[in-house]
Amino acid sequence: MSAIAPKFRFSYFLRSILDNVFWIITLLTLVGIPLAMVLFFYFELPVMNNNLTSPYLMLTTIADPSRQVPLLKSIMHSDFFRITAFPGFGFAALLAAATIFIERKMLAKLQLRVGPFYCGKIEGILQLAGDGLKLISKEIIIPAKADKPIFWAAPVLFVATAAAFVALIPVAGGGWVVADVDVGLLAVFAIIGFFPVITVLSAWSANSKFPFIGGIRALHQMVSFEIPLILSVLGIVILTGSLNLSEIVQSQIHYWWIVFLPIGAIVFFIAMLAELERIPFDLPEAESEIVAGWLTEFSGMMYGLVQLGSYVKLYAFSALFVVLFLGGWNGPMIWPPFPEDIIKNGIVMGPITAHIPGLPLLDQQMINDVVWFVIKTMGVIFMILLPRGVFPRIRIDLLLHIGWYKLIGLCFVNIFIALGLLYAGVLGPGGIL
Amino acid sequence: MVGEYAANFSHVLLMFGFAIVAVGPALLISRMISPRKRSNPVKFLPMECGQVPQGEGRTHFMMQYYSYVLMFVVFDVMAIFLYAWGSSLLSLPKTATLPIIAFLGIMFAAMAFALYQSKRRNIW
Amino acid sequence: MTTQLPPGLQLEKVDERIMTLNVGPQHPGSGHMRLIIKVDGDYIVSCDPDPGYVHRGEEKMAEYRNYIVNIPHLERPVIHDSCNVLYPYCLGVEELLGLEVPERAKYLRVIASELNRCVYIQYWLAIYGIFLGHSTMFMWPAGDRELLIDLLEKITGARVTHAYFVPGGIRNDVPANFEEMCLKRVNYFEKRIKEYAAIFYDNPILISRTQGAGVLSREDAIRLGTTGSTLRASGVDFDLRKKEPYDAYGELDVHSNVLKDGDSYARSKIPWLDMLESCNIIRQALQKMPKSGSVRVKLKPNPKGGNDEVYKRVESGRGSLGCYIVSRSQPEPYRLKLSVGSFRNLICMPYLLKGEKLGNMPAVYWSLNYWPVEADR
Amino acid sequence: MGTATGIIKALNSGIKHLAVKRFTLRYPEQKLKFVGDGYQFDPTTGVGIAGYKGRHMLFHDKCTGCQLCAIACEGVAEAIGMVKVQDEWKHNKKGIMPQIDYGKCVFCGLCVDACPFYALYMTNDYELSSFTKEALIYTPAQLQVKPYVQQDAEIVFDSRGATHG
Amino acid sequence: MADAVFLAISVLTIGSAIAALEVRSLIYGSISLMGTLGGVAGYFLLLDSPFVAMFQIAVYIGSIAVLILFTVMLVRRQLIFIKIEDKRRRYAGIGLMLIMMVSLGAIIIGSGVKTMQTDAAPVDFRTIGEDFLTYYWPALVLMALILAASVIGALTLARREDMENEQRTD
Amino acid sequence: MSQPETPETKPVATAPPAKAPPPAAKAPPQKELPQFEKSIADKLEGKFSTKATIEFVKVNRIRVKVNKEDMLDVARFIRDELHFDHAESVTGVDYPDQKEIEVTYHLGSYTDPELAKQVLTLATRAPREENPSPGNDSTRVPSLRDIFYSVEFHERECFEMLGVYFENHPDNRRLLLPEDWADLPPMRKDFKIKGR
Repeated sequence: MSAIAPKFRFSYFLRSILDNVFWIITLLTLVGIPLAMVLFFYFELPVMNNNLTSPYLMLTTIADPSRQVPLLKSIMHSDFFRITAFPGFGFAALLAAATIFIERKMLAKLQLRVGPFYCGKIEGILQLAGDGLKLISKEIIIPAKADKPIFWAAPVLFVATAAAFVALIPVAGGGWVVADVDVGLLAVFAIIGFFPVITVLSAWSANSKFPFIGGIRALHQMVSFEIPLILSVLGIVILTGSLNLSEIVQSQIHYWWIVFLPIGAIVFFIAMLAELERIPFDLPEAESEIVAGWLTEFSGMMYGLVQLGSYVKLYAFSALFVVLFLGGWNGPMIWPPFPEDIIKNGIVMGPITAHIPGLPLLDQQMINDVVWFVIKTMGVIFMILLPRGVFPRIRIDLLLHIGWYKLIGLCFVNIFIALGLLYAGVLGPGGIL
Repeated sequence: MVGEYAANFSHVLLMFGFAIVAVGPALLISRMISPRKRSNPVKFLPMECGQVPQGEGRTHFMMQYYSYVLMFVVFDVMAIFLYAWGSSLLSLPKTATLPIIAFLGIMFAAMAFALYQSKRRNIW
Repeated sequence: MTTQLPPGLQLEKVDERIMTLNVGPQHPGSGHMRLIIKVDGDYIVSCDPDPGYVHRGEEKMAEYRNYIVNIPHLERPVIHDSCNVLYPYCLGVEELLGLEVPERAKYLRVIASELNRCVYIQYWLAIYGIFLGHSTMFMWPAGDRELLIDLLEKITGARVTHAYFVPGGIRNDVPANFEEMCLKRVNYFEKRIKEYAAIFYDNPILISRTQGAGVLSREDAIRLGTTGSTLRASGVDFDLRKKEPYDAYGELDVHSNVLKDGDSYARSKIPWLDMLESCNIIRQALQKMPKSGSVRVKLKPNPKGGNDEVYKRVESGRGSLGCYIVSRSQPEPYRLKLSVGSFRNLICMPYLLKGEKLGNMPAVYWSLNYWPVEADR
Repeated sequence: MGTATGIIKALNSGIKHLAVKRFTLRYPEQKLKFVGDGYQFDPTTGVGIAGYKGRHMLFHDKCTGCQLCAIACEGVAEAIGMVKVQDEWKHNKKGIMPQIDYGKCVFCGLCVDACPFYALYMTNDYELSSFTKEALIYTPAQLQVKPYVQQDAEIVFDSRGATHG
Repeated sequence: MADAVFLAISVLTIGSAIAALEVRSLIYGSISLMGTLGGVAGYFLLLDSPFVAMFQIAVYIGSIAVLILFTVMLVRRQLIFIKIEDKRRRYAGIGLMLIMMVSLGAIIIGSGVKTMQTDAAPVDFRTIGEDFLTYYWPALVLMALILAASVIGALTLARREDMENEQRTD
Repeated sequence: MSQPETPETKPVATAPPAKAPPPAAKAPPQKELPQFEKSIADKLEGKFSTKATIEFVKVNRIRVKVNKEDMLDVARFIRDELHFDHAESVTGVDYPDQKEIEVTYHLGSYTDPELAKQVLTLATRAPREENPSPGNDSTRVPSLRDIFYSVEFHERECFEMLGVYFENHPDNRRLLLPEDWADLPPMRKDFKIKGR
């Protein structure tokens, strides 16, 4: 028997798993079902077949699949679903997880190595889950002299701010957006403004030297690149006359703005990299100078949350790039239409015939939109990840020099291009295109 | 109607709140299942590369690039004014270009001064 | 100008702006050493290197062991360059004992030493890449290094700690069809390292970051007694393989790479050029090498040197590596001193880092071709 | 424009390498192939025979118990100790043979060089890890066993780069 | 609904304003200040002017509060003013505040806010831009001048005064 | 000038005018001395006939021995007139039987291409004490740091390893050993490794 795990017995292992299963079932029956009953009374339940669903009716739907579809549909169109699952947090977190996996495998491929390989049989697809489990079971160490409330709150607030950013991104046509705001673009910039605050607060609260330097660097970097970020989009605002993100997407049905405003797109992309603290602009986390920058004192799940937040932020930024410059969800119809008879008659599955009229919960257009959106977003994410394998880190004074001299100059070039296009009558109302 | 826009924005707040509710338990669970050994006080010292920390963590540490932060405050305002101008450009008369040119001119003069100051490293 | 301050408010003093940072020993940007750095904002005010974390007293240990048994532990300071670190010791002992090395062994020594130099420089380059935040430049050299490590393993039987050179030649002859294998790998290796240019050496971000960082002028390089790539990057053409050819280097056409700038970029480029030159030398040596013959002089069990002293030096991956042996008619050296390039370049560190930006610290530090383990010995 | 072309070149080089073969040696599945059977030494000529310096192998029928290997190791690692063996050998009057502690051995091969009777040589076996320090001490009986090694991966060059095929 | 939200925002704004003044820690004080500014943004949202609300958040929280935080962090606590307990000062402060509130209130009441319709259609934010560039353009230029003056003034104030001490070699 | 030497320690160093042959016992005694090295040695000899002893002249190697009082003069002459511009290493050798510690500077040249092969060994000796207290006893030699800047760290190392105090060295601190090292200087012969 090995010395590392001297008391390991397979039977113990099985018993512990059975124990857990037993307790989960017991707790679910004793607590979960009464709780669900109570909650059903308080939730605003959807109207089905012209009568309000009662909690009892709700339970009966579990047994009757033909009643579930409208219920699911109504859930999918509720605000709660939008916030938690589809255009909201769940979708973003899923894409963030995909981003991490793609980053690892792509970087490994670029560097002629294998990357995560063993966890999850197929090319290490479960590596992220393994890492999450590891992080969640690690001890959280907080420096003794740290400012504890801020230190605890910072990772959570970081994720929450990133999620609030996600709320403004329209994913598909027909109102698939959490918050359809009239001044969406400005709201985006207002939310971006929170990231430096959280960063610098967490850096300050750790009461350690390296996080402090990292936080101040992060502040300088984020704050300096907000101006080019804001100004580079001004060209689009001039040409569309709108700040609503959905309207900006709809204005790109025929052509994408990157065709006319490539300089703005490049500036936005570079500023985006800086805001995301990605290489080559990852100065706040420069490990060879300041150990891990403002993340130095985070340990265990707190670090995991900051990583989650930063990848959600990465998704949100690349989605914003898609929305602004790459035409959002617009694209040719590639999703095959649903078969008519399934919609009308339902599916015949062997001996059981489940007549579920209107099976597709989502229409064809919406799925097509989402597919295009995800494809484009993944493309942008790939472009964000690629520099990590190609470029070294830049220095802070060079960074600020780039931000304040070159990018702002390019922003104004971009604005003049937009103005020229507008006044020459190429674009805008009554334009040629 | 009063509060019409606020209703839209409430979704952003709800999303914010939901994220807190969703990820907060991760910290709590981690706190519950992770080992907690408080016997070693060295563990709770701030990171100092293996040495005993000297001095304070929060010193008066000022990067030489303070002027950029100061500039940001001003240029943030400017950028948002430019948004107000840009979004209403289509319905503006041509004469309205003059004030924005004056505005930009003054701001660029200030920016030039600030960039000149930020270059003089030895005064920071 | 002094303004009247309200009561209770004071202006802070200059010294309070200065923050002391310990870079190392547990820092991703330091080796096994510590740099005590004082920063004022983004600028380094002073730097005090504190080596010695891996000091093992190799010189003291050598006084207790005879000339042969010294070999396995003397290569420990730089296990990535173990052939070169044994080279001056073997040359010195050969002079002390009056041994004549066979011709084939001379060429094989040159080949092994150049291969090992490439292996060392690849490792150095990998760390330089990661210090600058370029993860690909960490993985590529670390991977391509494997080609030559594998080759050296086939020659010497160990991956890094070869213990291959002995006074009087080399431990064993090369395996069959070695020349063909070696040529194939060296050619592929050369092709690979030429690909580093586009992603690393010609990368505008790298150039903007390292050019002008930590400039060491020609005069200062001489005055500070630097050596190796640090010296040659400052425009001094001093390569011992050319200036004081030892073993078979005299018969080979060695070109020493010199750059004039003396900044981090030049210092980081010289080793890369050296690797290309090494490939050249290996090909030449393979051509000129005698195809067969003895490779080792047979020694008595406990060879004794006379009452003498020798100072031998070779060009290692980090510059001139000297070995000073004082012998007093004993089987053990009376005093053995390794004058290593890293230790000689250490003096540049406080000199160059003063007034530099904090972001330049890793770039300047590692471009000095400093190997903490070797400096401590 | 030099900057822009440099950046584009770097990106291009990065993307090109996405199509190059992976170089990694997948260790537990693949093992590198070595030259020959292991490092040996010919005391008549004083020159070794190239090979991997792995775990030793001891020929009981040749070992005379002369302790030369232990003496050679004394200044290096002090890994070799002479122990009594049960068997009776004619050429080994004292009945002692080397026992090697692989927790200390540095695999320099000087003991092989020291042996004048062809009794000790090194094999290709390098997987010696164990959970206890005691298990790293190999008795003469254990050293007698020829290790089973299956190593077949080699670096292969082709147009899409080198791999451990 | 709007009333409840209004009450909540009021509590947030005033509460955090009080906290900003009373909390001993400067960092928590500035966080409270951010709460106050956010509450004001909430008022703007309730008043159907999201543009101004976003302006408030982006500028006041995103940059001015950051600047305050940054400055507070860089200053050591013992170097800030020692709190001087003085009854006369407090009463003078309260009196000044009352005077300012009364005068501001008079201005607000006189500005015709009473006749405003609560159910009127919200003003489009584009009209803000139009008005700024046509009727109120002197205000815009004046604002530019103020901003320029503030950036120059801030830069002049922020530089260090002990330049003679030569520690750097470049 | 120098202390009388016991024959078994330093092999040669006899009368200065007669150049001592390479002292190794195995080497043929009447070997032709290399010309270039001899000319350098002659220059030194001509300037410091009494102060500096040429101990040997070998191919590319010259060894000069001086008293520690004359150290600075000889070193300055070597730098200014002979164009040796940097130190490769500073070695201390402990001779407990003569109660002396020898400090050896290996000097090389980058500026003069003719001297690229040459290494000039400059040796001096300091008295040795049985119970050393580094920095406070009589074991001291003048520092060459003002003449050869490059010896700064080498001399620090020599100081901590052998307890030789270098006068006028600006920064005579520990370098490699731990801060709490309170034993003998480790490179002295009476510092024994455990078990040997």
